[in-house]
Amino acid sequence: MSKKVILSCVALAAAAVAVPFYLEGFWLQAGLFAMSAAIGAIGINLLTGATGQLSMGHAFFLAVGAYAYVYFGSEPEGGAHALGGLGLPTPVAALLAVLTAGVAGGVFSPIAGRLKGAYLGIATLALIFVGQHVLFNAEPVTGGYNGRTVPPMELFGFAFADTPELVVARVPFGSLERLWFLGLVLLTGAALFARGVLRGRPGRAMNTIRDHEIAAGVMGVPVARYRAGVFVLSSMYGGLAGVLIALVFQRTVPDYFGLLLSLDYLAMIIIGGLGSVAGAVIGAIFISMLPQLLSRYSDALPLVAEPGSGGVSPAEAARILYGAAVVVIVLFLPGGLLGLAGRLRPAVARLTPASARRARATSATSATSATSATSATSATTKPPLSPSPSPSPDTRNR
Amino acid sequence: SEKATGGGAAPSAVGGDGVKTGPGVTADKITIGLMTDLTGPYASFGKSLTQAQQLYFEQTNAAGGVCGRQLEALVRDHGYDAQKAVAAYTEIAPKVVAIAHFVGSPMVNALKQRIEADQMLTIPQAWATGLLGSKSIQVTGTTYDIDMINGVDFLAKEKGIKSGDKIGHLYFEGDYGESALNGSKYASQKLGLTLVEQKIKATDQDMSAQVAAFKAEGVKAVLVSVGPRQTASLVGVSLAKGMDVPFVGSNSAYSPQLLPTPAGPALLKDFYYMTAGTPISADMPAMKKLAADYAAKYPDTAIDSGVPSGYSAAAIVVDALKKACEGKDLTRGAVVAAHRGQSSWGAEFGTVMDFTTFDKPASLLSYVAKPDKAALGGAVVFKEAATSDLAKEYQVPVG
Amino acid sequence: MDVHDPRPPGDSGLVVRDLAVSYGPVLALRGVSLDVPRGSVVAVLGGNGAGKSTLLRAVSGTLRFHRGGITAGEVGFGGTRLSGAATSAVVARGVVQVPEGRRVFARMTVEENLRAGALGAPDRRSAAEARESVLALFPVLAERAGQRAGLLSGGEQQMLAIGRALMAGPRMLLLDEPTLGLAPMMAARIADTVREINARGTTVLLVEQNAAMALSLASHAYVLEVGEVVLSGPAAELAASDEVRRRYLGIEDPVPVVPGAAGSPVAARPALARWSA
Amino acid sequence: MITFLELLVNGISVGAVYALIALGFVIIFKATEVVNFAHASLLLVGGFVVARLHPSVGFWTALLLGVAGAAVVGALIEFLIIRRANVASHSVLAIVTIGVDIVLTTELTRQIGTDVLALGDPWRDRVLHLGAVSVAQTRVVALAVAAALIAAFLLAFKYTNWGIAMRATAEDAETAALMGVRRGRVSMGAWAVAGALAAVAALFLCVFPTPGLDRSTTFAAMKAFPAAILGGLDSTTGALAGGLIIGVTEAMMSGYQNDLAFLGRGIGDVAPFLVMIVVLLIRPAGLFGTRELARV
Amino acid sequence: MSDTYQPDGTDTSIPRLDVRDVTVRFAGLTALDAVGFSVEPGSVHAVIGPNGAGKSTCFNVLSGVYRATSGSVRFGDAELTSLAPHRIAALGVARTFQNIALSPRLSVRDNLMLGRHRLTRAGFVSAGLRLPSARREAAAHGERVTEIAAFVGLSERLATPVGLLPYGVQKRVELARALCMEPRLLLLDEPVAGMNGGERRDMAGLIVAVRESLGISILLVEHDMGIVMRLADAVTVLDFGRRIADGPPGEVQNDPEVVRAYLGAAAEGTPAKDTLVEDALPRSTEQAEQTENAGKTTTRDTAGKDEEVAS
Ligand SMILES: Nc1ncnc2c1ncn2[C@@H]1O[C@H](COP(=O)(O)OP(=O)(O)OP(=O)(O)O)[C@@H](O)[C@H]1O
Ligand SMILES: Nc1ncnc2c1ncn2[C@@H]1O[C@H](COP(=O)(O)OP(=O)(O)OP(=O)(O)O)[C@@H](O)[C@H]1O
Ligand SMILES: [Mg+2]
Ligand SMILES: [Mg+2]
Repeated sequence: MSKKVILSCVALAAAAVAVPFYLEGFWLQAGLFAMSAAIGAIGINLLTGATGQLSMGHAFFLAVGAYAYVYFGSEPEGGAHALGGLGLPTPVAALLAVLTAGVAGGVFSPIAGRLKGAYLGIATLALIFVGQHVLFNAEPVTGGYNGRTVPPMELFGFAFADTPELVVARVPFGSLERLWFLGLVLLTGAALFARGVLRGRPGRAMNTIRDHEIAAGVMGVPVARYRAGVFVLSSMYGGLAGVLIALVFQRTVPDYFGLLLSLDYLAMIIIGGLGSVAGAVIGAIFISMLPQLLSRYSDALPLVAEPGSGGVSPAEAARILYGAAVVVIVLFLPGGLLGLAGRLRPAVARLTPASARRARATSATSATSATSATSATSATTKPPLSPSPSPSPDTRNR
Repeated sequence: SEKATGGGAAPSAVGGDGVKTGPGVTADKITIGLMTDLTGPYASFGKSLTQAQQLYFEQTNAAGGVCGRQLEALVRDHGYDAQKAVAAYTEIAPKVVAIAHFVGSPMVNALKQRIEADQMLTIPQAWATGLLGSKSIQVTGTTYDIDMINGVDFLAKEKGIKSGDKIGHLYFEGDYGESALNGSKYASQKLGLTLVEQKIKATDQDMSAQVAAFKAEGVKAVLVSVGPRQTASLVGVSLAKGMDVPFVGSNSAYSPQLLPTPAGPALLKDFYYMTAGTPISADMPAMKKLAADYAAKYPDTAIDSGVPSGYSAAAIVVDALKKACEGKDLTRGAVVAAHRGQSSWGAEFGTVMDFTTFDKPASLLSYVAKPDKAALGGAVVFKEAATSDLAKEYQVPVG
Repeated sequence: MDVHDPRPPGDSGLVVRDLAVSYGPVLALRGVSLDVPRGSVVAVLGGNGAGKSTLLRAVSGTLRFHRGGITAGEVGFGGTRLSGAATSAVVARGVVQVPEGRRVFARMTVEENLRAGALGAPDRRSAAEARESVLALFPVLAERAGQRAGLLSGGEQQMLAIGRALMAGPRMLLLDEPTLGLAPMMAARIADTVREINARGTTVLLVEQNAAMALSLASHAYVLEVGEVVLSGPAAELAASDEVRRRYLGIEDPVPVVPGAAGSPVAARPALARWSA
Repeated sequence: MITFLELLVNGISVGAVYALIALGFVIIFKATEVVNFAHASLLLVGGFVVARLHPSVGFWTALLLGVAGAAVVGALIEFLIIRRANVASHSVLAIVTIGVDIVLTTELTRQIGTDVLALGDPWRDRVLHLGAVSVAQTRVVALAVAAALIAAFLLAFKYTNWGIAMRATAEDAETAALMGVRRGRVSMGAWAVAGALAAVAALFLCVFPTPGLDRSTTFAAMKAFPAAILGGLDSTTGALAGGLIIGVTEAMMSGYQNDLAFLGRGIGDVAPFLVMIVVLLIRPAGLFGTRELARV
Repeated sequence: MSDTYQPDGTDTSIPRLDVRDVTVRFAGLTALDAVGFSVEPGSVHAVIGPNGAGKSTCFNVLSGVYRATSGSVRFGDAELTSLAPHRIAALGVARTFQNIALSPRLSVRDNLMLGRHRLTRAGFVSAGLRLPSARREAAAHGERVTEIAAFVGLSERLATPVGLLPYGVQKRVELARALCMEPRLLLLDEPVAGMNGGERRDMAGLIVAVRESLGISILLVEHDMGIVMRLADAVTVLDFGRRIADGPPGEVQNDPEVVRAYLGAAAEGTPAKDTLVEDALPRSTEQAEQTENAGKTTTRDTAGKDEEVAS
């Protein structure tokens, strides 16, 4: 079993590494968008999925991350539109940007710690609107409506940019190819960290705050502080996603970090699966790839009309599909796509003899648990009428 | 590997006809990208642009194409979303030689560096000064600030605004409004006017509060650099509340779709807008032909300012291609260079443009147009294109 | 051990025949038959998870709220079929349930909770009458009329839940563990109440953990275990049965049974030392 | 002073429209505990029907049909989606309504296309002069309608069986069913009512001083969010108060933006959200909302 | 980022709990009115009273869920009335809830591990990075959880999501979770409500065993007089928020005021006209005797203080 997991991990890693050697820029960029989205989605899943705190302001923290990186990493510019900058080494700028996003989350913590549910959700809307206002008005830092050029990341003298030119295995390595690897590393790190948090002491506390706030407090969890803490953590994930997306864009523009982006993130975790790392990643891939694929293959899709020809355009089709996916998944797949995967897995596993043995073993334990459940109430042990309720796929922390 | 890359130096080759080719050009085909908005806030504009350009390419193809090659448009709809625009650009960049129109200045801004690196001749359909200063990006006609300067000049000359008067300026947050504001600030300072600013966001619909503020200040005229909806509200409320002053808008402030709304009468009364692009109702052969051809090809669609705008933008790109063909080089760099070699382009479309410098607007000439129910495109030329003296002295901020 | 009830099917009281219920894959009731003749009090006993609440849900038609459903058999009342009917239709026939765990409308006031109960009443006048008798029965509800129900104490909520059901003027009352969490005196009061409303002609099906009380109230009782009726008969007979005394009245066998199981007797419990770290 | 009064009257008049929209949120929230992000698309539905039909059937009939149409769409959303979604958390349902909103808005804006549709109302662009202050007639009507509707719903929630049934269902559908409440009917009714209200709000949103219905009409719904929250999501009174507060704040901030330039121009749009944050810091359940109850 | 507040879980001395003049008022209602009592270290103290008397409110004050309007609660040196719930938990005060308050989707083990929250310190950073310290901590506390689960009889259920367990078992998980906090004071709110005779017997035995093995103070709210009489060393009786009696169970049981307010006629031994009380109460007394025997059989080998368990 574990051998299989390792093997599939290795295969996955190999595939991920091979991608830049075979796929063109469009795909690399789409992949990078998905990676950035996945990082951000993991963050909001920690907050909304695992802790039950609805946030509609995630895009704000992406903005903070992106702009802070630019500000910390750029040299100041004079001229008609004077732009500030600290000119720090870019890795330091990236780190500081993530921290800044965390601080921004922390500043919001009096709200984040006190509110919940719909009230918090709508309160966080304020972040979007205030954020946009600041992005447009704090020109010396943000460049206003023009946005700012993003300095390419440079790690130990290696630039994640198109220049200097680099050819690996006869494939020209431009910024997208290089960033691909950076994205992979960041995403893997972010995912492992979140998994650790969810499976560890903080994760349990978060889940209990979601399920029963008072009980959490009485069990020793400082509820408001934890709420605020998770908010900060999720902001930092947003910040990291912002840094990555800025590197891919090469330029930050304020319009991008609007309400729609926030809603996208909510859709991601619903579609992927609430409360888990894998769910966030699956949802992020789905949501960020769907419009691009539809647009790219619009000519080949029967339903979708050519742009400009009337009828449902690819962008419209993508939006309708996306909205419908949210609805359909909640109606028919309560665990999200991840839950679906979880449900399919036993079916697939049954095909292989090794896992068949395992399946039998689990059904045996469930039978015993059913037996003991009944013996708790009746002295004479009767055979169970039915298999005990199979645990609903626990999608909490995969 | 045969992997195509978007960025960096694009591969080039020499074809059988001795013409050097690059991305988007094959032996018999030239592909031109259209980065448009068909689903977002500028959908109507995007649709007109796209259709007009497709019309132009068809006509060119019918006349033998360019450099022995047929033109083909590759259309991508970004729905006014920066990420989709970046994604779409990355997708089409290796496949096209130029971008005949690109809707949305935030999107063009986001891609500025790449467009420059790719030497992709791009015609944005926005007129903010922030888009100037890039060799590959060609802003057509005037920028918003020039229009506003010419507009203030028009107010002074024809509407009796004089030194000491207050005028209002209602503008959008963002590069459009703020470019325009630069112009109005400059002009009112030059003429000794006091400028009353009111900044709004695109989500604002009701201009009552702004009208109240203008009224309180006693403005004698109002400049308008917002969307058509806001214009309608502003003009309608002003009139209803007895603030009967002239209004002068930027070219994006007006849309003929407003005429049937309750604000229609107010718009017809004392509203003008400044534009470098000739209204399609203008009495010019090129416009008449375009109107006829367009109506023939797309009988069910209304004609708005996107039609002449898109059509002439397509002509700019095709002319650049033709010039590049003369030099037997259809690589992108050569196309941009050929384009930048033209100093007086487009007399047949109205205003003449100079493409040789790229840190100045291609023209300083603005028409004063006026809404008109009966006219094609909902507007007529009120005053022929002219450059005010103010505009000539004005230093356009770049970038 | 199945002491089957020899009586003929109830005279148009509640009739349950060969009922099977499942929650998805989980079969919660199988082949359950039961009669509650009109005007009687019938008790259902059984351990946790035996299916008692499931039985009441099947009668009231609320299984779908738990993703469950009737897979076989039927439920009838007063000669008409209840199985398959909507919950509101069941209430309209006069079959009203006090659900397990109180379930008061926490954000509504006590008064509004009672009014919610009256939604199922046949007419205004009977609702007004019911209100009076409910407030006489539980004076604390009158005192707290304006308080939000969620803030009542556990026992007060239980009273409210019962009072709310009585507001509908039921012909038949289904009570799911009505004395849960009630003080002894209040439990006694509930028992009196049950007797009283029964005397006024309401048929009662009573599910109780407090077997002593249930058997004292009921004329007839059924014992459910693991989804099946394992025992039934006149209440007095059951109360005298060793089996029932041992299992449900807490009267213990001298010898502990089934060591090591979850319900393990105390002797099997491993010792727990203090934690030191 | 005149300016102040003018702005105040303006603010109140805009606030009335926000209040109407907020009332829609409140009703759905009370009936299902869901924040209905699809309300914006219901606005579009209502407005669209009125705009398309008024030339052929006249304004009042068109309005009636618009109200009915939006009510039907609201009921359908409930029937097809909300009722069937078996989720633990109301936040998830809220996100579902975002999905619904995206689908509906995309399709409707496609239908509306590039037009600005007039609603053909009888008030046109007439204004009412109150001394030196003038206010659009449409807005006076809006204020009256909002106040009347809000009072009506306040009473209905408190005193009618419908209100009791609705709140009971929202809190615990199963137990409400045990009280004989026809859950489907009640929550469908709420959605239909919210739809109808959305159509009424759309009317006032799209008539003078705004030019008409177009794809950007939905933005206005965004501003009703702070209004609803600030008043308290489950309070009809709150909807009115919140709407007025937001309207006045916005008008004042815009009108005096020259004096407030240090905050950055265009603060008028942000101010409602700032006010909302401040209120929530002091009263986490809004001004009139009931605090979440929890006891163990 | 990590939890800056580090409780001291090492203090294992069992202090006395002193409740003095605690008053709790809600809008227009006095739920507790100058109530006072003391819980001696290591004893089982019961709080009884009619529904709505203020028993749960008292627990809520002790655990910091409610803030007292006035009065003081001292636990050793600490004044509890001014502390937030998590700070009180940090002092070793654990409780169970009248209505089950577990995370239904989490496994039993995870629910129990939550009880270790106050004793562990892994914060976001160390858990996220899976630092050796966090892993060591998880392992060590995991073992103790296994031990406690075995003690409570949950060994086989550790992996099961709590929501799938029968009610009685969930009640036991509640108790186990409280035990996992290594409490010095354990508050049990109606631990046997909703259970049948056999289960009540078990739970009572469990409580006795806890007290025997850990020697901690236990404060108990229960309506089952059999259980109270058998388990408690001292009883406080509340009525309408006021203390109406306090003392050893035997004494309290016969207090006329208590009989009037809480127990009802039957307890006086007068022949009741009420068959229910006749039926119910004698039986629960009988049951109490039975459970007491059960408790004795277990604790005989440990140095039990059975003599003190008055009846
Ligand atoms: N919603 C549900 N989904 C799946 N299984 C369920 C559900 N509700 C109950 N069950 C199962 O059905 C069986 C009967 O449950 P039920 O609640 O009817 O028991 P009960 O006799 O009322 O128990 P208690 O005394 O604890 O109230 C149990 O095994 C239980 O686990
Ligand atoms: N948060 C609150 N707001 C208002 N009143 C409250 C609140 N909490 C409790 N009460 C009231 O205080 C009184 C005491 O309640 P409490 O829960 O302490 O009773 P109890 O003794 O535990 O009763 P039971 O045995 O029924 O559980 C009750 O009348 C209840 O309505
Ligand atoms: Mg039950
Ligand atoms: Mg209590």
